[in-house]
Amino acid sequence: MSTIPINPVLPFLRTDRMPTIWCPGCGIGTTVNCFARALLDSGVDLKHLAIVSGIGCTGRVAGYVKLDSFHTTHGRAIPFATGLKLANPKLNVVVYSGDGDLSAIGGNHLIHAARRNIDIKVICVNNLIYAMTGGQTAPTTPGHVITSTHPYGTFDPNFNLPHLVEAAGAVYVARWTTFHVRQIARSMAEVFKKPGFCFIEILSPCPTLYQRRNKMGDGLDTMKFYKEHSKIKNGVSTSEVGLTRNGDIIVGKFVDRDRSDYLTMAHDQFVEALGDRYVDECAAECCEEGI
Amino acid sequence: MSTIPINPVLPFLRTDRMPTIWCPGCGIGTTVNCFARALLDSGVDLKHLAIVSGIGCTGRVAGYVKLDSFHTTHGRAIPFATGLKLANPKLNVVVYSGDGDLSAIGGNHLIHAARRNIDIKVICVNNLIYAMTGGQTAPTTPGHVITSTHPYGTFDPNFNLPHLVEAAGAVYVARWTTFHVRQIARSMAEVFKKPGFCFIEILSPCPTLYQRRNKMGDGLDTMKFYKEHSKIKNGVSTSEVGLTRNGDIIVGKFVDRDRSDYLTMAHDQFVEALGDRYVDECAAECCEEGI
Amino acid sequence: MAKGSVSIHVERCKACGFCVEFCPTKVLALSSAFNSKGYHPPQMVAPEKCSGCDLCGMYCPDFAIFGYRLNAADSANAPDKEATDAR
Amino acid sequence: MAKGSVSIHVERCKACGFCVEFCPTKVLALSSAFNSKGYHPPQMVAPEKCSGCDLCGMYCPDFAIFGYRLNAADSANAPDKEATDAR
Amino acid sequence: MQLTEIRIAGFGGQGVILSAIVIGKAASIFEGDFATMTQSFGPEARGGACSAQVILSESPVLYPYVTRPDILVVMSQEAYTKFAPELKHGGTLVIEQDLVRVGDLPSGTTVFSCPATRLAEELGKKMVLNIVMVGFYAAVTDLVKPESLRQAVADSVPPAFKELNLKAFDKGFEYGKTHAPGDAATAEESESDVKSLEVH
Amino acid sequence: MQLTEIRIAGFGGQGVILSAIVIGKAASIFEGDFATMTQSFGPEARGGACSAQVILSESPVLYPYVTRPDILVVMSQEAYTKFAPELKHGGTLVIEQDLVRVGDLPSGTTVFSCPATRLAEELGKKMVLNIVMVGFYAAVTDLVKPESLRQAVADSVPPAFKELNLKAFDKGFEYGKTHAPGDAATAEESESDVKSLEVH
Amino acid sequence: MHADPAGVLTGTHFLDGDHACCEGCLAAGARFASGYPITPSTEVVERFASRIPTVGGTFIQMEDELAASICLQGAVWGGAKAFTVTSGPGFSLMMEHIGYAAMTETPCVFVNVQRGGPSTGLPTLPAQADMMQARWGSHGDYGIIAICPNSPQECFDLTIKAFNLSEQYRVPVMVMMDEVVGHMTEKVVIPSADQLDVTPRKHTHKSPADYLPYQCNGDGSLVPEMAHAGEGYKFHITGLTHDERGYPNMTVKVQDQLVRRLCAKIENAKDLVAYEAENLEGADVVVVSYGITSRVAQRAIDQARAQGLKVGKLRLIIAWPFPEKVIRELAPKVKAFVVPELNLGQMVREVERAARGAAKTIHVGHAGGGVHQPEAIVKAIVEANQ
Amino acid sequence: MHADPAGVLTGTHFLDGDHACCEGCLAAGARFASGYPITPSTEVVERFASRIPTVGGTFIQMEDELAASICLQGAVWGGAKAFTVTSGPGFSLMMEHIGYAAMTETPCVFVNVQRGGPSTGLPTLPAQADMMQARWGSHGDYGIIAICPNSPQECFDLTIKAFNLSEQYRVPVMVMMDEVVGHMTEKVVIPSADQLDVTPRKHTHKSPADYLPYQCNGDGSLVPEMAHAGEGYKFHITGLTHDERGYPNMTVKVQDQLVRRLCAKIENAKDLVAYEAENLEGADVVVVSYGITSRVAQRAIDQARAQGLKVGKLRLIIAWPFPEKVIRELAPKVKAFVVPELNLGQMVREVERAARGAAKTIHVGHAGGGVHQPEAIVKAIVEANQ
Ligand SMILES: Cc1ncc(C[n+]2csc(CCOP(=O)(O)OP(=O)(O)O)c2C)c(N)n1
Ligand SMILES: Cc1ncc(C[n+]2csc(CCOP(=O)(O)OP(=O)(O)O)c2C)c(N)n1
Ligand code: SF4
Ligand code: SF4
Ligand code: SF4
Ligand code: SF4
Ligand code: SF4
Ligand code: SF4
Ligand SMILES: [Mg+2]
Ligand SMILES: [Mg+2]
Repeated sequence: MSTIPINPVLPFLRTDRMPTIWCPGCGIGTTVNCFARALLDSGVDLKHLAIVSGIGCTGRVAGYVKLDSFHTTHGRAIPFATGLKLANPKLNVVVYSGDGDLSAIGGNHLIHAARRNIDIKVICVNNLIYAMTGGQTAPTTPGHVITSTHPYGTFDPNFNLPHLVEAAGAVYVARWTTFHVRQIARSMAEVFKKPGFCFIEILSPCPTLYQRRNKMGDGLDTMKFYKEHSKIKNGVSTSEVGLTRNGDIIVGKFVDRDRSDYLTMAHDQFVEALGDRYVDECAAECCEEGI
Repeated sequence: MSTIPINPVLPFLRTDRMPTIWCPGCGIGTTVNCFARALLDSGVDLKHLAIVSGIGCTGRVAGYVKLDSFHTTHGRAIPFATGLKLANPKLNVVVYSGDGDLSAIGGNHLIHAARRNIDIKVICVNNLIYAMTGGQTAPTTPGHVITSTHPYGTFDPNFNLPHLVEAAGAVYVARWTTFHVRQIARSMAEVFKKPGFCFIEILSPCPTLYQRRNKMGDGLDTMKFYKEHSKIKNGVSTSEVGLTRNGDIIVGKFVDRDRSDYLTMAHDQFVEALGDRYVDECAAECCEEGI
Repeated sequence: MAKGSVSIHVERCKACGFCVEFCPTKVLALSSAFNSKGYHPPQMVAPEKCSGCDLCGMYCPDFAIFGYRLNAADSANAPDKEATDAR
Repeated sequence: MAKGSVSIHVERCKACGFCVEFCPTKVLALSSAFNSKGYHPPQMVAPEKCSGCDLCGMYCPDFAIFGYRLNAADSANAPDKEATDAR
Repeated sequence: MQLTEIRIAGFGGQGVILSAIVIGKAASIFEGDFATMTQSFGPEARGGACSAQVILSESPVLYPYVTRPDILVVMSQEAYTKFAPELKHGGTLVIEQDLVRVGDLPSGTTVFSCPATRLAEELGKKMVLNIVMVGFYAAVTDLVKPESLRQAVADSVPPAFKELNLKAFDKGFEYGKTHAPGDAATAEESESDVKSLEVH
Repeated sequence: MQLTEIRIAGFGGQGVILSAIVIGKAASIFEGDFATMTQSFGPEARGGACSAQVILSESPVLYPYVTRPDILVVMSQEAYTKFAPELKHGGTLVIEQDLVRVGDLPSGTTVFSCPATRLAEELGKKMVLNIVMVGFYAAVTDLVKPESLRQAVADSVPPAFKELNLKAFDKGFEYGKTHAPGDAATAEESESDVKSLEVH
Repeated sequence: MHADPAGVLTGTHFLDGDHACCEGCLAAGARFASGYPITPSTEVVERFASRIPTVGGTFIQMEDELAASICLQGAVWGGAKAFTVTSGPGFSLMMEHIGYAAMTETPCVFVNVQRGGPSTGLPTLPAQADMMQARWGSHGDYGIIAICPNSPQECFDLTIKAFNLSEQYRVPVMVMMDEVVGHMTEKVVIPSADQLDVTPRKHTHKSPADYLPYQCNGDGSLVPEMAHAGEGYKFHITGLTHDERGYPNMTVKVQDQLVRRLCAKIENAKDLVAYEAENLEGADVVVVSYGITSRVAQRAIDQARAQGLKVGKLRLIIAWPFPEKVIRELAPKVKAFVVPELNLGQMVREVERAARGAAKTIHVGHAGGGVHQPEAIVKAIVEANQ
Repeated sequence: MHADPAGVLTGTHFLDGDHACCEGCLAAGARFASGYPITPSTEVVERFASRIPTVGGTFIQMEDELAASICLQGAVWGGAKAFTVTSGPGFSLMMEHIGYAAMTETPCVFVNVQRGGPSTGLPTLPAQADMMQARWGSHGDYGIIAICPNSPQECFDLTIKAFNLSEQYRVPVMVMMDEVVGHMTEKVVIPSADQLDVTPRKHTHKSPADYLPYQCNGDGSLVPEMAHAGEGYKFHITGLTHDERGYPNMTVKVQDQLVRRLCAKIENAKDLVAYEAENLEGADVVVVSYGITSRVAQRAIDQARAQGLKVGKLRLIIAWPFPEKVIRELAPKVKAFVVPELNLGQMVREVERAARGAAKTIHVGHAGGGVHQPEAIVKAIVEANQ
């Protein structure tokens, strides 16, 4: 064997920043790997693809992916992405962030962007915990779990995120675990082609702060748990996919529906109301390709 | 006829602040009237009833009701109420605010309080607009409506609030219009007795800023519209109760389910984890009845 | 004879017409008189039809009207100070 | 003869074991050797069974391994500079 | 033009602000003088009292608020009660005749009154009463040229309503020219005299 | 006690911080001296390098950071590479023998090495290697009394693990007493000498 | 660069300050606004919402001020000029994102039409009590520019200036209006587009291979060049302390370099001084004011001069960075500074500090809800003169 | 009043500053906390979450800092003593509610463990760059108190003081820690409950009929008495400008009365001065510092004294209100003030202002991420002495 092919995902990564900050057995890297595969396979135009993260372990994804990448403030990736997309509609905009970032402090933006059907793709790595700050309860943490802010076990009920974003208006909703690498990549490739607000939740191990504290072993143990306890149910009602500490994990593509996205609706309304007076130019055009 | 009975609702109001700031034909006052009736009829203990509002025309309700009343900041009535309730569980806490306050800037608190099942009663007067600031689009404004920030007609899709709060976890969800005065009062009386997070949406005319700008007449015209176009469908799936500009208005009690409220869950968890070491005292006890 | 009657706090009324519209027996109409804010408060145009059902009271956004049953009027309730300026 | 092989970037590996566990044909095992961070990277223990399916590569959270088909190895791809330190 | 302070007041929905804009625009845009218009915002929602202030001057206006108006235009009783006391000695009061009853006035006040609502209703649109008032104002005062005011009206309303508003202006102007000048009552006259003025 | 600067370093999960707490607590609570313990936080998540600093003194400690440690305890190669250069001239280096290879060292350094991980494994719980190290440290240095350190161990771990940790302490202490004193290698000796020390 | 005529409403208009500000934004090239309504500022975006579909661009009403204040930054990185508008309570909610804009060097404009505070305060009435907040309201050290119009004409002119400075310095610029100026209607003259100078984005001319997002190039300024998403640069932006590549770097050294540069590019800039001066030469008392208060003060100054007092006038146009040197040099030559503000003592602290005891500093405070009685300022001038 | 023994962990402990702060809260009687995690402050509430179920009370982790910072105020009006804890980015998000607490006179404590900024900055590393924000970060005029511990022991002691002052003045009090102090572990001595003074709520003794929520009673203070929900007072609280009844009142007069009182009750308070002084008498140079920097500075002071310089030390314990009078009176007697801070110039501006040019003011800035090299401070002292 004379030549070794390059690792096909490397061109999508900022290898100068490797190794990543993520712990051994952390699942975030696996999701990024799937993301890179999806970029590869879907042939999406990388020049016009931007990625926006909030703050958290997952929030660091933007920093490892070789795209125009934005590490914003905690919880605000979605409104930042909204501005990016609306000002420059040629961009494909992916939001990649953690469960806490997107559904705790960022919860309002999540539901409002879903309502407006902004054409952004949200990838939520759900490790059921606030990892970066040391393992506090997230809105996704199931009941009876030990966290640093619930040392005697959680009791706050947790969100069923697919259900919530569907109720808010998302047109595409899927859930996988880091065990489901091919399905993740497939879903990601799918949403690049789907206009409107798409949401992919990926359950991911945080051995350091979730599993260990709850005597659930390491990352690999969690992967095995995912393998054993995941049930693929495409199209199932999202009201039935809530998560518990040890229960089955319903995965699959739950929602895939069609609805005009925000910019299309705006365009149609202005055409109707203003006719020829409507100037259909994007905010960024003046500055674009400035070089 | 020798004596005139007193207006039975007056004892519940700060009559020294009347007349209210509300416009002629505004429906907010009608909802307050129903609220007063509910207080009267349900025999709820007024001393231990507190009311919390955000900012807006509806936000002024707290200022007209003779209870311990809190006019907080825009969007934050629910977390304020959460603190009030958790520190002093003997209180019954009602949040009374507008659609914009509760579902735009306050949207995150709305879904999180519903998720936690905090034992507060949320009354949302939905006039489909930001009234107090002059008629801007709210997340509830239906499509193709003229507002000050959508002078060519709205195109942002609107929330279906009952659906959203149900998905977030509310145990009681109802919708009425200001035409349905008896039903409103009945729902209000009902939620005083129902533990957990309850949500009552009341559609209400804003002739000054919504109806007039959209050539929908005055408050009375809107009341007639409500009368003609409301369909009572108790128990219908909340996914089917979205609102459009001129379409039918589905009203009724949509959700009434049982789930332990936040404090009960906390209590049970601590008892289980700590046994006798758990000191089940509320935060406020030290200071209570300070006089 | 009427079974009920209403009490109207003229100065609070903003003439929205809710009470007039939703009185089941059409007892009320807006008067042509002005109150000091320039509004036309309601008046009883068919007092004999009033049942005292208080629906008018429940609809009123300004706490300016309420209905009561006449046989209840002799009950122990103190007179409404607020309401005395009202007729 | 094996249909595929893997390339391992030893220094990036954090020894999570995902690649080992999820290789469908059990080609890999963690070695007893340390990398400079003190982790035991995987090694091929049954190279002949490797199909080059790259599942290992897809699971790897640290971009430290990937699989490829041997018949594809002669293709026009330039050698992976990154990967050369890897075997 | 000497610094002149004007206050226009009424209730929400009467178009008080627009009438102030028209006067300010006429002076500053169409006559090259300076005008500053400010409005009093109530604590909040509409429907309540509403008032606007215009200061006209041949040099830039500094202090933006009216202290003692030279001219007070009132279109509601509440506004009258509230603002009449601030009118400058020797000032001019312009009232909507059917909505305002004049009470005690400082001596030296000149009062002009116009049934603007009625005139507007004659045009089929009660909402143009404000422009009728402006026309009337143009007729009874001479601070700003009627042509400028008329131009300002045309420039300040949506195209679809231009015709109507110009008609309203003309109607008010005409009413002012035929009824008011010369027989403007001053508060030196007895209260009954003022009332008699309202009979116009 | 004179102001003494100690750094303890290793990787996440080794219990570096706890061992620093034990030393600081022993000195400040059980001996009445003063101790200030600080830790270096990486930019974020766990698993990476980890280091703690303890300053012991008979008077209150002001400047909270270690400038040139008198004593350096290292439990990983990375930590060794990073921190060995700052060791004070004539300072003491304590290493986890199986995890750290000693390279060039400033002359005058005294090196003690202990197979703490292996000893901990003998106790059935690898995670107590930090306390084994503390026991060893107690044996080879004499800044803080072994009894105080032992007391601090008991006071710093959850009740369920008290026994185990005390055993770990004793094991490390014993190892130190039997293997290290007297034959502590100094960096004046050749590198191979240091290595031979690791054979203990 | 000249303004794009599409956004320039050339002509003479009778506009209120809020509307004039909106026209300033359009003339400056802003084609994106994200807003959340709040009295007395909403008119700015209401007009923008009405104007922009026929100019080309986007207005979005967001769910809250947190969203509004970051959404516009996304738009800027997408290649637009963008702004948001608010008042006190909303401004408080924007503080985190003002810091983010400063840290990431995102050129953008925040308009604050000041109303009475604290808290909900006086929603429809004026104040000038967010001046210190504009400078210090976000955590950490950073520099910003704040600019204070005193008329609708200036709401137009200075808003353009705000955009220009934001592009020149890559910094958030605050347009600190007040309710009086925002709601006051006056003549506003808008020149033709070719008479309006607009500062273009400091876009890099480098190729992606050579480009480092936070490297200051030899142009002598402390301001790096910018690229936009979608142009192939594949850059990384973060609110963490970062090196020239835009990569997080958690060291004292990089923190020192970065944060000192962020502050110095504003504090040390020579051309960030803008004020209106009158009769400073030979003045005994100098009245320092800004915004609407400068117009009220003018009446007081005129009255005091009529009494024979030698009164100078210094009106701050750019309030931040504070023109420290001007005051410092003036102080030994005058008896006192009189500083009327619609607050209980904010910019006066800067005057006092800069004066270094060389002249008295007398504050004429007003808690807001209206403007000063000119007499109160005259009184202070007379006292100061003693 | 003595502390409630239930919350007092009497004994000698080896605690870090965050944990000591939590014990201070408990000892002060705080039984409610609402929090949102953020490095390096989370340990305070983590410990509270672990301690409170066995003490009696409530901790709730909210969905964001907006919620956390208003939730606790609900708890206060329900009758609890309550606090929240955060760091820079979260502190920025709390600004609106600090204003609300000031406006409604809600006694409560905000703990800010300062990290490097601006923006996300240096999450795990220290700074002291939110000092001006603590004073000025919310819109409008208002007063607050800010207090700066420099050791875990003080994190305990001064947190109690913070609660006590918040009750005495009905004002939000900020405990301005820094990452070093928060994460540093030292001996902390907690006395027995009967040796700890705790200020009870200023609860009204009036009957509901006589009670006006914002009336100052004849006690000479500017602080009204409080009632709680559920006691039958049926009061009304608003963030709008309000009269003594707590009812909205949008007039200049009420605004003036209310806001001046809110500021004056803090700015004019005689007993809000707390500092540590050493060798001020006869000093040529006085080093003014606070928090961790005061300990670093001490080493520098010692070194400078060893060189024979006459160096005084002034450590701010209460930073806001700033002890203006102390500096003003000291200035003519010394050559210079040296002000080291982990920021690029914040409290130094107050020193400079108060000094009125009577002494030089030299700032020793550090952008954060670590502490000063004592040598840098020594150098400044030497220069200042010249
Ligand atoms: C305004 C603000 N509040 C809090 C934080 C602290 N913070 C950083 S990351 C994080 C939680 C991250 O959780 P998640 O989004 O689930 O990401 P993970 O680390 O689990 O991947 C928090 C609370 C912050 N940076 N900014
Ligand atoms: C932080 C903040 N942002 C914005 C506002 C301005 N504001 C006051 S009320 C309101 C909207 C109210 O709408 P809604 O809740 O629907 O009440 P309504 O007036 O319609 O009853 C807004 C945006 C504010 N007071 N505070
Ligand atoms: S702390 Fe958890 S989520 Fe963060 S890198 Fe480690 S394993 Fe992953
Ligand atoms: S503006 Fe609308 S909601 Fe507000 S009081 Fe008037 S009618 Fe009611
Ligand atoms: S009480 Fe009933 S019947 Fe009588 S007027 Fe009122 S609504 Fe009509
Ligand atoms: S409902 Fe009330 S406000 Fe409306 S008209 Fe009747 S009495 Fe008047
Ligand atoms: S390429 Fe496939 S078969 Fe080969 S080692 Fe990887 S997973 Fe196993
Ligand atoms: S999956 Fe990657 S990191 Fe994990 S053991 Fe295999 S090569 Fe190493
Ligand atoms: Mg997470
Ligand atoms: Mg509304």
